[in-house]
Amino acid sequence: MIYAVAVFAPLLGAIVSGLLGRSIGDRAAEAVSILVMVVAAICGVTSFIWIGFLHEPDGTVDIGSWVVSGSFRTSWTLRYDTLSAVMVGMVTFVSTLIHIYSVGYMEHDAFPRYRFFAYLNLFTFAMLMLVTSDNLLQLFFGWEGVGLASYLLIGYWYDRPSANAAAIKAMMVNRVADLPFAVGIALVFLTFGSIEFPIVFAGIQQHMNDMYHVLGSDWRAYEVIGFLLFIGAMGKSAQIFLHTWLPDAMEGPTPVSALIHAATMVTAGVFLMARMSPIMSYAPGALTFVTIIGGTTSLFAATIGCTQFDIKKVIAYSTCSQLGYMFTAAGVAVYQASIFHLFCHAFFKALLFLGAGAVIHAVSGEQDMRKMGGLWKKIPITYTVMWVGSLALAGIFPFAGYYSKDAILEAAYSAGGVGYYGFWCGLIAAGLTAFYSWRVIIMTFHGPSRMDHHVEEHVHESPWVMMGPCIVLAIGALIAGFTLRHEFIGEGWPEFWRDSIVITASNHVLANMEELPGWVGIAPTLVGLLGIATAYTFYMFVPSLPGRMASMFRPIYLLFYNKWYFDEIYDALFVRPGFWIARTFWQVGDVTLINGVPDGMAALTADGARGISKVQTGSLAVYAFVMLIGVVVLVALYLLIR
Amino acid sequence: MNQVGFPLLSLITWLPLVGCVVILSVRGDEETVASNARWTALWTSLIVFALSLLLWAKFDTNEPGFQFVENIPWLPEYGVGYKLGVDGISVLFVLLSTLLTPICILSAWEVIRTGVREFMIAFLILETMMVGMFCALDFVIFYMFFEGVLIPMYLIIGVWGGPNRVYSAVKFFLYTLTGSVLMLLALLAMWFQAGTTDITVLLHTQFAPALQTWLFLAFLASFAVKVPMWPVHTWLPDAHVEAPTAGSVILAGVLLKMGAYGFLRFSVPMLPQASAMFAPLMFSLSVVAVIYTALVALAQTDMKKLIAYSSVSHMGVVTIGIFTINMQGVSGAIFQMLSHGIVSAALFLIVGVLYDRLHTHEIDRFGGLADRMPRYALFFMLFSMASIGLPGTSGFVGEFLVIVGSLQVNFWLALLGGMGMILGVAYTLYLYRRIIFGRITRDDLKNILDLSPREIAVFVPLIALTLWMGVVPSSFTSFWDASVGAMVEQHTAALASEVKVAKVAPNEMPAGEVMR
Amino acid sequence: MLAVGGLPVGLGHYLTVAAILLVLGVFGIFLNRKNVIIILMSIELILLSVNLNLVAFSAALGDLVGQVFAMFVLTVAAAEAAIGLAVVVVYFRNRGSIQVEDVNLMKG
Amino acid sequence: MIATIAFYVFAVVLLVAAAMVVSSRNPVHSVLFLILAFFNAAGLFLIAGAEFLAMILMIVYVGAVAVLFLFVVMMLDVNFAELRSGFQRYLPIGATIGAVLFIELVLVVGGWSIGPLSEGARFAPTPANVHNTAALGRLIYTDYVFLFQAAGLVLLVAMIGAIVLTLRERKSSRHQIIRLQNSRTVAETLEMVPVSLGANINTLGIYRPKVTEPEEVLADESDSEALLGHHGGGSGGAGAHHAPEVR
Amino acid sequence: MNWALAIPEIVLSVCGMGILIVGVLRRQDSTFLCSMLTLGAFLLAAILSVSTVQGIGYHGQFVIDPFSGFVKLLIIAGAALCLILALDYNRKQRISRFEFPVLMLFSVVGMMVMASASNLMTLYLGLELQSLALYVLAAFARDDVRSSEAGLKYFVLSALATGLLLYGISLVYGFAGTMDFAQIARAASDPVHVSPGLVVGIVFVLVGLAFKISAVPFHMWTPDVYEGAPTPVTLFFGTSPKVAAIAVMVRVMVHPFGHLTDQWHTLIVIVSIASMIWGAVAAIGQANIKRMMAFSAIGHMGYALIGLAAGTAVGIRGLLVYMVIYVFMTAGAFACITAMRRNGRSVEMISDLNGLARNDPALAGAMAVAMFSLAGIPILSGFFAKLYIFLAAVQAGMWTLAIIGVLTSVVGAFYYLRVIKVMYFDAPAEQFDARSPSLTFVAAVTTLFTTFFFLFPAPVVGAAQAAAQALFG
Repeated sequence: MIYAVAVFAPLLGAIVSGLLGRSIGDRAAEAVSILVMVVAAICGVTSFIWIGFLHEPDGTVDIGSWVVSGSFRTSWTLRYDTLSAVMVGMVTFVSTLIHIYSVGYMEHDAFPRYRFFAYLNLFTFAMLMLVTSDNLLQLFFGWEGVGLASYLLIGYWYDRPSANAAAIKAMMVNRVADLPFAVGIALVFLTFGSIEFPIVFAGIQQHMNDMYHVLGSDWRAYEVIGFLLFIGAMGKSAQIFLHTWLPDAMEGPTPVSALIHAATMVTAGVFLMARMSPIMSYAPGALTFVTIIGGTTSLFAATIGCTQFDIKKVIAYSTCSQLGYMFTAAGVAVYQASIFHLFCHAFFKALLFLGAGAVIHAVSGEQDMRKMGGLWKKIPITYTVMWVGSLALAGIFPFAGYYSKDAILEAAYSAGGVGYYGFWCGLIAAGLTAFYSWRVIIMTFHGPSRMDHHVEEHVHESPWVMMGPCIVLAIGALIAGFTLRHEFIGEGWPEFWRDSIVITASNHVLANMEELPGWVGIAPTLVGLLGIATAYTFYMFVPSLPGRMASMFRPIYLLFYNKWYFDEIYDALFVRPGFWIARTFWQVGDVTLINGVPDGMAALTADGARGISKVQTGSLAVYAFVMLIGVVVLVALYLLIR
Repeated sequence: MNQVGFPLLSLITWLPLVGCVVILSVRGDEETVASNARWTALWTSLIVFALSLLLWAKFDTNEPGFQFVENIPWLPEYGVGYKLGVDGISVLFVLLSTLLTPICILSAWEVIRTGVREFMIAFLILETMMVGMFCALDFVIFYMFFEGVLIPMYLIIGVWGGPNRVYSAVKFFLYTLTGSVLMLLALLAMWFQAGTTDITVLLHTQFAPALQTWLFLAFLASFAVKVPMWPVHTWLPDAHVEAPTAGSVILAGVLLKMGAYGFLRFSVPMLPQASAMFAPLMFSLSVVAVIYTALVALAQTDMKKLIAYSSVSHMGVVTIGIFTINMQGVSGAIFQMLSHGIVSAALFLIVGVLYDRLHTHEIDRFGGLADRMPRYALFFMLFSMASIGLPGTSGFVGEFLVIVGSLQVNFWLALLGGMGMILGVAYTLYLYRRIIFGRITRDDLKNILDLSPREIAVFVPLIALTLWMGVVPSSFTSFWDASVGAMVEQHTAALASEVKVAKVAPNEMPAGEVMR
Repeated sequence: MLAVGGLPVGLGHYLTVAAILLVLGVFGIFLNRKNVIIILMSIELILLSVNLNLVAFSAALGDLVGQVFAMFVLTVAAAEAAIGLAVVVVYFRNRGSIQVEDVNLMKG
Repeated sequence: MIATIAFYVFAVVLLVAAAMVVSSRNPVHSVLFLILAFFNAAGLFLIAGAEFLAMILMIVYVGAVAVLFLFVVMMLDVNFAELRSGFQRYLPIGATIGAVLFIELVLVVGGWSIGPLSEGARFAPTPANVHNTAALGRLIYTDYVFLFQAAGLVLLVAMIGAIVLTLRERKSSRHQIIRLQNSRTVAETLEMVPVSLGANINTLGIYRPKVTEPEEVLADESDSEALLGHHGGGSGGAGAHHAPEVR
Repeated sequence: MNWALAIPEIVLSVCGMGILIVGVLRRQDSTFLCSMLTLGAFLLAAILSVSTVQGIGYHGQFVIDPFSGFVKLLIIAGAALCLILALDYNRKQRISRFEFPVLMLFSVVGMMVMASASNLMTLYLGLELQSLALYVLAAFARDDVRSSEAGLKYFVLSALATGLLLYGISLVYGFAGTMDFAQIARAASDPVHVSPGLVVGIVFVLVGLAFKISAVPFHMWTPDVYEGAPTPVTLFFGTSPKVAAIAVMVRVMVHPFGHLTDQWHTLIVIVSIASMIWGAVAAIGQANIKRMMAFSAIGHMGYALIGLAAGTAVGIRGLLVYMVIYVFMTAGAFACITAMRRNGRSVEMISDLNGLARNDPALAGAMAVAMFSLAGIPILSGFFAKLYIFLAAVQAGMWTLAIIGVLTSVVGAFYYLRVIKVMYFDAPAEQFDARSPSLTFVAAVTTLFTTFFFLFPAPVVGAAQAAAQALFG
């Protein structure tokens, strides 16, 4: 029962506040949506504890049949195993905090707020559907649902062209990834005859050697499936090549960013990998690809993060980078580690965003760090929570990030092979992460104030309704690591995860992690501290250094600053040609060529009609002549064919 | 055979004509006539809809064959009869037609001001034709309804259409006619071969492979135009742009389905070898349609044209599904047809709402409507999402099933056929953004009114259906599961026996034999 | 060419003469620019050629049907001439001309 | 032998006359050549043994039809000078076509033969000892009476047609109107003229009759004008057409 | 000799003469009376044609069989419709004369004789009787220059065609030795040894008849005569004479020349294709609706000839059904064209129909039905006409012909649509004068027939079937 309540309470909230919001008013709508979230959080956390720690058996809630066609059957079913429970607990909890925070954050917004809360509820609901689904299609439902909600939320300020563009971009990029995902689901059906998890997972051994023919040769079906599903995950989780929507998504209100980046949406990809671990584990080729993409993303996003000035964009790229970590772990088939990092990341990333939101709130909506500075005295609580968040992000002991990130890097190292690539990328990225985190802190809170004085006068600490959630999250970011380490990735994992995560018998990464060289364990921390030190050097002690560095390595700096020119390249490669092709197809293809055939035939007929009119001169002689020609021709024909 | 004990299908088919007679008998000044015509048409179509609900209720979903069969001899010596009946494939299209007609009539309530009586009559005749076509179990009857649709539609576009209506109406007419006259030849050839035009018999008649090829091409000419498939689709945008809203709704909602229905009813089951042979061609054309027209839609500056092109793209998915000839593909195609029937109809109504207020379809004339028309924005969003196939709406189920079905044929077919998912997002959201989002800049938009209760009444059933179909699609697929299953099975069996068929002499009769 | 039936010369002679007459008549219809009445006369020539044919065949076959028919043709030709002349007169009254080239009010 | 020579003479004259009919400048000449052609055709008929037809051709055709032609040609009173002479400008191609036709016909008739079947199937074989005219008469009034009657109908229709087309209540013709004649009074016709002495009759003009035309005649000047006028337009309701379109 | 066979013709002729006498003797205008009497005579003749015994009479010159009966009924029906239309039209045009119905009557007698002809002589005399009356009818508006020009053109070209026909008859006579159909059939029973003369004779006969049904390339007179002749006469040209001519053509081709099917088949196909294409294309450019109908008629004759080209009973059945439907469709269209008069003057431009749907919905509806039907859109009778024809073509395996046929019907649909477009889509022009009841009657009858043919095709098709079988049996 509580399983269902946890999932559907937000939907109820969305419907009530969305449809009735205008009649019941913003306050009531807020109240309703927070109330349902609290209920959901209670249920969600409870179920997390029941299943994760009290070892309740896995549960399913069957709601009804969905798509049925011949042997293709899916139903609306909630699946509660540890993986779902972890996600449900985390999502409901974090989301509730964000809801509460939003009350304060959105207070002065020009638009009616019921819409915003309805969207937030919807977002949560979709994410919950995703994580609790018992089949791939329902997962896809949630998958697309979060896409929709993110579209709505990113474009929340619909009068801003940039917000609209960002919203469409998010939806588009996600859809590009979703298509292979959908095809992948279809392939799962083709391989297993079903897309229901129980049936699929039960058939793993049976279909181990199924082949699928594509691209001119036969591949193992699992590899193809794994590859296709991962492309879907790449889109949702903003991995390199499909990451471009994520920074733009900062156009939405800050709580939205927090929701997207922390609890929902982007983590869906990681969740998918974990959920499909039975298949993925037997698709080594796909996993290699996952690791490469994950590692690359972590490094690539970190480089960009170091050069951005928009406070939210920096954090956004850091999300991107952290997701890379998670995929690196997934790529070496240590899904536990990636989920663990996901879990911890939810806390400190939400915290960072909410903190950043508080900063932005304080400085009257300014997001450019170059126009901040010296804030730490004026908003000390915010300052504190940002520190906590950054420490966690940078992976400093004993914050949550320390445990989860280390685990990932160790896993990558111990997996060997392509894991080394992941490890080194991750290691460098760790340093960069620390660097840009402190760059944010220093630029925002320290140094001389660069605000204009109107803004400066209004700087104030955010209300408790905003700071409360931050503090809760800060506590989470502090303790999540060491309290849960044992269950998630430690010795307790088999009875914690039970069947929800499957790794192959031959996979000893988790065990090997204990026997790594000592430096591997220490390196991330050292690199992190190095990053922090560099940041202090650059921005606190020698403020001129960044400028000099930038001009010294100008091409690289520009590359990083312009986000490796992905947007420009895509624009030149897809968007512009897309529109050009569209217009060409229309004007040349349809209007000229395709219409040309019937129009031409019509013209031909009209010409024929005119020609005939000319023959029809009205002259008796001509008429008689034509008749005679007819006679002659017919007679001749007759004589010839006879 | 008949579950209800009275000729339900005939009643549904011909009742609208009774409405016409009633409307014609009204005398009085113009206003009286118009108002009477409106109410009569509405009530007639509502009664017809109610009757068709009986069809829904009494339909036996486990029976793959035809139900509610009526058979009255018409030209018995030539094997032609007035035979009606529905199976799982067609029954819901009857309902779709009867549902959309009252909605159209309601949507035209205040919009059509001149010739109300004629408009309503045209619509009721159109309803008769549409329903009759989906019910027909005799090829000649089918053909008559299939083409008979042209007359009222031609008039609807031509009389109550936009500025360039004549060109569009004529183009619509000639395109469709060209295709269907070729089908007429195929009909005759089948008639000649089988000695009857009873569809239930034809479904089990084996045609020689060579003949099948020609028959298939003839059918293709007709149905492809109607669907419309690339590259014979250009009549559709023109027709849509000029047609009045109600006309567009019916055109997109039902008329386009007629072509796909034809493929399902004739090409695939009757010509299994040819269908298998031409499947690659059909796939290619469909994939081109999906991608090409979606791109073209992106470039449009006219709302109706954009939605019209999107229809072509969506129907491409349908044709892919049909020719996969497996359970999921065909089922998905049918679902997509129904869904598109609802959703595109709704989108045209959405456009119509704006047209009624500002009398233009130009996208650039709008912007920022979310401020003034929040309800409208909500409805529009919902149908947009259904159009791009968001799970939970009707649009998703069909599209996904087609992907599943087409993957069983070919990976690239699935991938390219699914491109509509991506491009659909682009043009739909781009459209939505340009109309609903942004700031209001034009004066005439500042006082634009949100939906009136009548308009909401028009949309609510469509919304309900869209969500219902998205959330509980099995309550729809169950209708045709048995029929489609039987069809697919028969097709597989026919292909398996291909070698045998080739050896048996084709069913040839001496000239004149048919007549005796 | 041998004489056949009741003919002193070959049937072919008769037929050839008739054919030439036919061609002349046809020429008269479509090659003259003058008078509509000439056309009527050309028609008479054509009918004459037909009669010649009929009579020749009749003789050759030893069958009177040809002559009977020729008589009917003569009758009808007379009637046709009468009507034709009447039409020409009516036309002339309206148009004031019977030039062939003027008969082109309606065309296209 | 004589018959053969006669055949050639008749045939040549016939063809030449026919050619002249077609090519002659003057329609009157054409008619005369037509008459000549008929005569020669009658000769050919005679040679073929169709005496009755030959006579009919001369009596009925030359006597009635050809003269009718002549009459009409004269009546229409065409200004021959205005008539353009010569042939249409597409004479060459026309001649070619004609030649082709002729060749085709000759090719065809050259191969005349009666199939074995039709030999015995003669419908009305020429009787041995009966005169041609009598034989025809027997046939026409017995076996062919139906066609004979039909031919009569054709003539009837021709008659009706000719009347319909050309008969007019000619208001311009001067009928005798007895009623008017009888009701004449002296005052209407006679004029008393005072005669002065020495006046000349001529100068006085007393023998001049008093002129009173019937009204109908006066009223119809315009009608006959329109009838013969060169405007081409009809009068009254009959002209209710648009001007011809030029396309 | 069974003289009773020709009773319908005899009775009709006698009636005609009687009516002539009545017309002449009555002092005041007797047109209406004569027309009514003629209609009565038609009715009588129709009843007699149905009920007379069957057989061959008059020394094999005259045959009564289901085929002739069918055709005669159709001829009479067409003529009656024209006559009813003419009643009012002639009065308004002030060309009302009692000879009009009489001429029509004799023309009908000629056509009936044609329908029953089983001898080339009968054929010729029937044809001439029909043609002579038509010459006069075409020029009936004798004060109208266009009418007289129509008469002149029709006369000259028809005379030429008749000449060619006669020449053909003479050749057939010469080479087959007889003019009797049955005998000719016997003479030509061995296609291999048939002489070229006979074959060329057939071509000439074909040409003469093709002229009457205005098949390309012997159609040139059609548009001009259609335009010039008074409208009811135009309708008459379009209906009964065509029925009679095509019937006699069918009989000649199937019966005496039936063994030579291979020889004439190609010619019919060529003529048919040419007619379909020419008719469809040329009509597009027309602005005058009567001219348009002329080209439409040319095209329709092309379709009808498909039935003959098939050369089977099914084909002939299709042809007969086609002619029935065609007569009624054309009559419907011409009823509407006759109604086109404004301020007492007859107008005949397509553009004169502008917005008719607004001014006179009923008339526009009738015209639209006629046009859609002529275009062959289903449910309307025109569709069935094409259906039966193409069925025959498909059955005979003549795919080329069938495909060209359906494609030209699409082109044809274009110009029919134009008329509808003008009536329904364009702004209303000035109103037409009030319709007369006779015109409304014709329009109503034909529209009802055209619309509801689909309900009861069986009688017509069955009768056509019987007629076609009789020809082959």
